[in-house]
Amino acid sequence: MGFKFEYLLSILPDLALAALVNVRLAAVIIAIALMLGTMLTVLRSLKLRPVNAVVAIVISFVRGTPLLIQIFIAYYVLPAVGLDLTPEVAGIAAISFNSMVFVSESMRGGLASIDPGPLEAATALGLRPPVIWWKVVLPQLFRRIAPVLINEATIVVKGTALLSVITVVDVLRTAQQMASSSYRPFETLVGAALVFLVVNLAISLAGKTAEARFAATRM
Amino acid sequence: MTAQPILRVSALSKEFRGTRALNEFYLDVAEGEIVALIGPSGCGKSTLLRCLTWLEQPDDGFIEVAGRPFGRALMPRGVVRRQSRREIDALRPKIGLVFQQLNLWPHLTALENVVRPQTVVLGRARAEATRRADELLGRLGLADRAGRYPHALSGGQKQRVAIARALAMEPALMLFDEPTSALDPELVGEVLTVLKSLAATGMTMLVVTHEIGFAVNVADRIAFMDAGAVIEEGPAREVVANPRTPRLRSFLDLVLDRAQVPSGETLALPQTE
Amino acid sequence: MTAQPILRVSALSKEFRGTRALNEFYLDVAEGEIVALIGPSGCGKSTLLRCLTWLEQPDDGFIEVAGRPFGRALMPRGVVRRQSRREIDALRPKIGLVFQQLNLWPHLTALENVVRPQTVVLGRARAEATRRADELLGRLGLADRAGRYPHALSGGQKQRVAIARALAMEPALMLFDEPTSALDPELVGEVLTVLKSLAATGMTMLVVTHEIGFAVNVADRIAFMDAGAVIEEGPAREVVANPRTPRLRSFLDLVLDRAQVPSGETLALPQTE
Amino acid sequence: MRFDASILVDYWPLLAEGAWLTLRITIAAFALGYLAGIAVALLAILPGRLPRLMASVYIETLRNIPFIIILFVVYYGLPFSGVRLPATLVGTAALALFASAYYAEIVRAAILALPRGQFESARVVGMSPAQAMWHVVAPQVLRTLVPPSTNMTLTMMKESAVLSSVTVPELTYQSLIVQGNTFAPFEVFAAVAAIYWLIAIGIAEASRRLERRVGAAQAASVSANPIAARYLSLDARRPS
Amino acid sequence: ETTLEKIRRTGELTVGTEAAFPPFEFVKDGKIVGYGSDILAEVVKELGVKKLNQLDLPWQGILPGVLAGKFDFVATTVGINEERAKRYAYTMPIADGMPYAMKRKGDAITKIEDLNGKVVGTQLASSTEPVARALDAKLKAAGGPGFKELKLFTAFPESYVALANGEIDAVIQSLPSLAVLVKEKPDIFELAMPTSKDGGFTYLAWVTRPDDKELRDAISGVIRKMRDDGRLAALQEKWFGFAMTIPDEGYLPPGAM
Ligand SMILES: Nc1ncnc2c1ncn2[C@@H]1O[C@H](COP(=O)(O)OP(=O)(O)OP(=O)(O)O)[C@@H](O)[C@H]1O
Ligand SMILES: Nc1ncnc2c1ncn2[C@@H]1O[C@H](COP(=O)(O)OP(=O)(O)OP(=O)(O)O)[C@@H](O)[C@H]1O
Ligand SMILES: [Mg+2]
Ligand SMILES: [Mg+2]
Repeated sequence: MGFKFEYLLSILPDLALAALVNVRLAAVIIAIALMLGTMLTVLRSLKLRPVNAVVAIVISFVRGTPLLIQIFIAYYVLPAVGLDLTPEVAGIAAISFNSMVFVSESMRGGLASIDPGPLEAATALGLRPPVIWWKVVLPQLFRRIAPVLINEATIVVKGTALLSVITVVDVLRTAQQMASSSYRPFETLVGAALVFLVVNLAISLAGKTAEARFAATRM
Repeated sequence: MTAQPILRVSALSKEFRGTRALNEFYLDVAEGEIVALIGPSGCGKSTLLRCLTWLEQPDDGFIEVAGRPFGRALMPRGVVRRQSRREIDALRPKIGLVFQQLNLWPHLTALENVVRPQTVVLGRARAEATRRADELLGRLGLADRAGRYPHALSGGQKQRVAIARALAMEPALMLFDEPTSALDPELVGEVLTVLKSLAATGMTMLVVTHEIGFAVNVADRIAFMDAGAVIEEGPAREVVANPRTPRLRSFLDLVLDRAQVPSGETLALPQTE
Repeated sequence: MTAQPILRVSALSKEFRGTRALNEFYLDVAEGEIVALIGPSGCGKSTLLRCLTWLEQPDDGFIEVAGRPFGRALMPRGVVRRQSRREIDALRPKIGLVFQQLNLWPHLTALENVVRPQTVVLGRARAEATRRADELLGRLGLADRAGRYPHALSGGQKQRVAIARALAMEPALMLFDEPTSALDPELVGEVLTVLKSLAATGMTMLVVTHEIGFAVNVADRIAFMDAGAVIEEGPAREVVANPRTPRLRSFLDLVLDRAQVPSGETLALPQTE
Repeated sequence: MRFDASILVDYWPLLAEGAWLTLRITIAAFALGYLAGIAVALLAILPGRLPRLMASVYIETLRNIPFIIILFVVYYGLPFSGVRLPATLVGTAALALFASAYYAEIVRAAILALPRGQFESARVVGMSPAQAMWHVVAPQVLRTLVPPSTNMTLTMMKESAVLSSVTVPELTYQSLIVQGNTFAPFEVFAAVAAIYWLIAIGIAEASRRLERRVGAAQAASVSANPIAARYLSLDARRPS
Repeated sequence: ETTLEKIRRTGELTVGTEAAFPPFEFVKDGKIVGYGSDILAEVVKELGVKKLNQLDLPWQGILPGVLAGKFDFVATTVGINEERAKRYAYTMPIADGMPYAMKRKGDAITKIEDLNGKVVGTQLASSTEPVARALDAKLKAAGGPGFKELKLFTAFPESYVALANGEIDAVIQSLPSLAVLVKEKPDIFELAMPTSKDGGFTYLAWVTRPDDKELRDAISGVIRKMRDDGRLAALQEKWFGFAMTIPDEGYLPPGAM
C-alpha cells in the first residue's frame, strides 16, 4: 500500500473544486470576524465594567473550548432555544464568533504598540472619539497587526474543515469520502493538505504584498 | 496687555502621583501678543500646554479662551461645573497646539493631515478644505511636498506641516512646545523664520522654547517658570538683560553659556591605563 | 599628529542602495588626540562610526586600530583577508562607542549596565567588575544612581552611564555620536564637562558634534565632512576662524547663526481672519 | 432533549485519565515546540538569504496545513521509513512540530520589534551574537512574548484533541469511548468542553502571573497617559 | 404531529449518513451508494416519500444531529449494544456484522490463538470494540499472553493503513466490510478467521430518536417485507457476495426501546 503519486494527481481536481466551499465560507467569516472583532475592541475600550466582565467570560470560553464544540453549539444546541440555523449559517456564525475573539485579542496587543502622540494631536484638534477611532487609531492598528490578521485568516481557512460535522461537504470531507472508497487515506489527505497549502499560501502572499504596500506609508 | 485677553489661566494646578507639575499657575495672554515660556526641564511647561488643551485634566483652576470658560466653568454662587466632552471638543479648535514630537498622522499624506481635521471637525466641504490646505502648505513652502507621507519629510518640513494643520482650524491662539528642540541645527533657522512670519501676521502665540535668542527678538513678553508656577515675567529684553530672581539668573547662565565650554574641571576621571 | 596613530582609516567606502554614504574616507587619529567631526545632516557621520565598529560592513577600505588591522587585513602580495567574527569581536572592546540614542539596556540597572559587559566579554570576576563600575560611576558623579534603571535617569545621567559602560572596557579610543544633541540645554553643559574631563585624562577621542563651541575649545583638530568624505581639516580654531572651502563656510554660518533669529521675512503667511 | 448527568458520574475516571494525559502532552509539546520555535526564529533573523528562506519554508508549510494532516503524515509516514514509536510519543512530537512554527513566528516578530540599537550596543562592546541574545535581547523580549504565546498554547492544547485519531488515549479519545458506549453526545461534549475550559483557565492564569511579573513597568507607563489609557488599553480600569 | 406523520404529510425525508463505510454507504462519483443506500431507496418508495435529502457527515455529527432534529433518522449502519439501545430506537437489523479478523497477505495467522502477542486494531467505540476486548480476555483466560496491544482507531480506513504499513498485525471488523476490502486489494490483505461473537451483539441496524417508535416500526416493517420477499438477500449478494440471516427478534438486548 505504498504512496501512489498518480492517484494523488487524479483526485486533485475534485479536491480543488471542493475547496471552493472552504474559500467561500472563509471569505465571509474573515470579513465578519474583522468587523465584529473591531467592534468588540472598541466596546471593550469603553471600559464599562459589567460589559467587560461579560466579555471576559465569553473570551475565556471561546479561547478555552474546542472550536468543534462551538460549532456543535451553534448547530445542534441553538435549535433548543429556538434558533434553527442552516449548516452554513451556523458554521459561519460559530467560526466568526470564535475568530472575532482572537481578532480582538490581537488588537489588544497591537494597541499597546501605538504611539499615543497622534491621538493626542487629534484630540487637541477637537476630533470626536468615534472619529479618532475610525480615522486615526484603526488605520494604524490594522497596518500594525496585519501579520497577525493574516495568521488568523489562515487559521479560519483551516477551521472551515471542521464544518463537515454539520453536513457541510468541504475539502476534508471530500478527501475522507474518497479515502473510504479507494482505501487510500494517505494520498487523499496529502491531496487535501496541498489544497489547503495553496489557499493559505495565496492568503499569506496577498498579505505580504499588502504589508509591503503599507510599509511605503510606514509609521 | 493691550486688549482683552485671548487666554486667561488662573490657579491651574496638576499633580502626578506626588509630583506637583503645576502649582497655582497664572498667566494672561492678550490678543496678538507673543509670549515665550522658558524654564528648566521638568518645571511643568509641557504639562501646562497639555492642560490648556484639556489633554490632561487639571486638578484645579480655570482656563478662559477668548472670554469663554474652557473645561470648567465657574457658575453663579461659586458652583464649579465640569463641561461635557462635547463642549470641550467644540472649543478645542480655537486653540492650536503644535507638539514637541509633532504627532503627525503617519498613515496620511501631508495634505491629508491638514485636510482631515477641517472636514471632520469644522464640517468643511472637501474641496474647500483642500483648497485651504493647499494654500497654507504653499505659503509655508511645502507646495511640492503635499503628497508625501510624514516619514518622507525632513524634520523642518514635518514641523511646518504640523503648523499648517493647526492653522487650518483658524485658531484664536497657537501653542508651541519647544518647536526647535527635536531639529537638526541647520533646520532650526528655517522653523524660527516660520514662527517669526506667523508672529508678523498678528497671530497670538504662546511658545515654550529654549531659544533665548528667539524669545528676545520675537516675543513681546517672557514668562519664566519654575516648579509649576511663573516666578518672573516681563518684557522680553528686560527679563533677559536684568533677571530679578536668582533662579532665573542661574538658568540664563546655564542656557546662554552653552556655546562656551565650562572651563572648571568639576569631575575627576580615571586615568587611562 | 604626535605619536603613532591609534586609528587609521583609509579609503573607507560604503554604499546603501544607491546612496554613497562613505566615499573613500581617510582619517588618522593620533594617541591622545581629540578630533571633532562636523558636517551637515546625512553626510555620513553616523555611518562612519558604525563602520569603524564594524556594525556596518564597509564595502571597501581599511581600518587600523593601534596598529592592528580591524575587520579586513591587507596580506602580503595584495591579498585582502576578511577577519573572522571572533577576531573582530576580540578587537571591539578596544573601541568604545557611545551611541546617539545611548542604547542603554533598560532591563538592567545603571550599575549592571556597566558590570555586565566586563564579566561577559573580558571575563572579569563579578566582584572586580563591580568595584570598577562603582568607581567609574562615582567619578562620573553617579554614585547615588547606580541602583536605578535607565528610565528613572535624566538625559545627562543616562549619557554618563553610557560613557561609563564604554570606559569600563578600557578602550584605546572613544567614539561619540552627537553626544549632546538629544539633551535638554541645561544638560548639555554637564555632558560637555564630562567629555572635557575625559580629554584631560589623555583619552583619544573622535567626537561627532554640532557644538562648534565644544569643538573649538576642546578638540585638537576639526574634520569637516560632506558627502561621505573629509573635505577640510585642521587645527580646531583655525578651521572655524578661516574656513577655506565655501561649503564649510556656509555650514558654519548656518550653525553659528542659530542663536540669532533670521531677520528677513522669507515666507509669506496668511493673515489671521 | 434530556441531559443525563449519571453518565458522567459513571465514566469520570476515564475522562480524568484523558484530561491528565492531555495536560501532560500539552506541557511536553509546549516545551519541545518552544525550543524548536526559538531555534527557527534565530535562523530567520540570521543575515543571509538561505537561513531565512529555510526558516520561512518551515514556518509557512507547517502553519498553512491543518494539523490533522501533519499528524497523519508523521504517524503513518514514519513506519514506512522503518521508525516505530509509541503513538503518544509520535503524537506529542507532531504537536510540538506544529506549534513550533507558530512559536517561531511569534519569537521572530518580537525580536524584530526590539530596537536594533539594543543588539548593536551589546555587539559593539565585544559580546558575541549568542551573548548579546542571552544578556540583552532575551530578557527584554520576554515581556512581549507572553500574550501571543499564551494564545498559541491554548490553541495547541485544544488541537491536541486531534491526537485521538491516532490512538493516543487523551481526553477526546476517552470521550469518544464514553460516547460510543452511551451514545449520549451532548452530555459528553458538555463534560469535555468544561474540562478543556478548566485546563485553559489554568494556562491563562499562569500566563497572567508571568505577564504581571515581566510587564509591570509597561502597564504603568500606558496608564499614566490619559489618552493612551482611553484608546490604547482595553483592560485598565477607567481613571477616576 | 409525529415525525412519521410529518414525513407522510410533506412527502419529504431527511436522513443522516456517514458515507465512509463501504460497502454499506460510501461516495462514488459524487453520489452516496452502497447496500444501505439501496435499502433506503426501497424504504423511501414504501413510505411514499417524494423527496429524499441524504446528508453526509462524520460520525461525531450523526448522533447530535438526530437528537437535535436536524434529520429524521440515522441511515447509517450502527452496531447494536446494550447502553445505546436504552437511548435510541433500533430498527430491525439490516445485516449481521459477523466479526472477522483480517491480516496482511501471507502472515501466519490462521486461528484465534495466533493473535497472542500480536498488535490488534479495530475502530474506537464501534460494535467490534467489545468483541475485540472479549477476545483478548478469552485468550488470557486460556493461559495465553493475550494481545500485545489493542489499538483503537477513530475510523476504519486508518486501521487498514496501519495494518498495511506494519503498525498493527490484524484488524477485527465485520465480515461484510472486510470481504469487500479483500476483494479490492487481494495482494495486500487476506481474511484470517472469524472471531467469536460472545463480546456482544453484532447485528447492524439503523436508529431513530427514542420517541419516534412509530417511524422505527414503519422502517422495520419495510425491512421485514424486503427480507421476506428476497429483495434483501439479493442486495446482500450484490454488495457482499453472500447472503446472511436476519432474525425477527432477539437482536435487541434486554431493556431496549
Ligand atoms: N504622566 C506623568 N506621570 C507622572 N509624572 C509626570 C507625568 N508627566 C509629567 N510628569 C512630571 O511632571 C513634571 C513636569 O513635567 P513636564 O513634562 O511638564 O516638564 P517640562 O517643563 O515640559 O520639561 P522639559 O523641558 O524636559 O520638557 C516632571 O517632574 C515630570 O516628571
Ligand atoms: N541603513 C540605511 N539604508 C539606507 N540608507 C542609509 C542607511 N543608513 C544611512 N543611510 C543614508 O546614508 C547617508 C548617511 O547617513 P548618516 O546617518 O551616516 O548621516 P549623518 O551624517 O549621521 O546624519 P545626521 O547628522 O542627520 O545624523 C544618508 O543619506 C542616509 O539616508
Ligand atoms: Mg516638555
Ligand atoms: Mg547621525
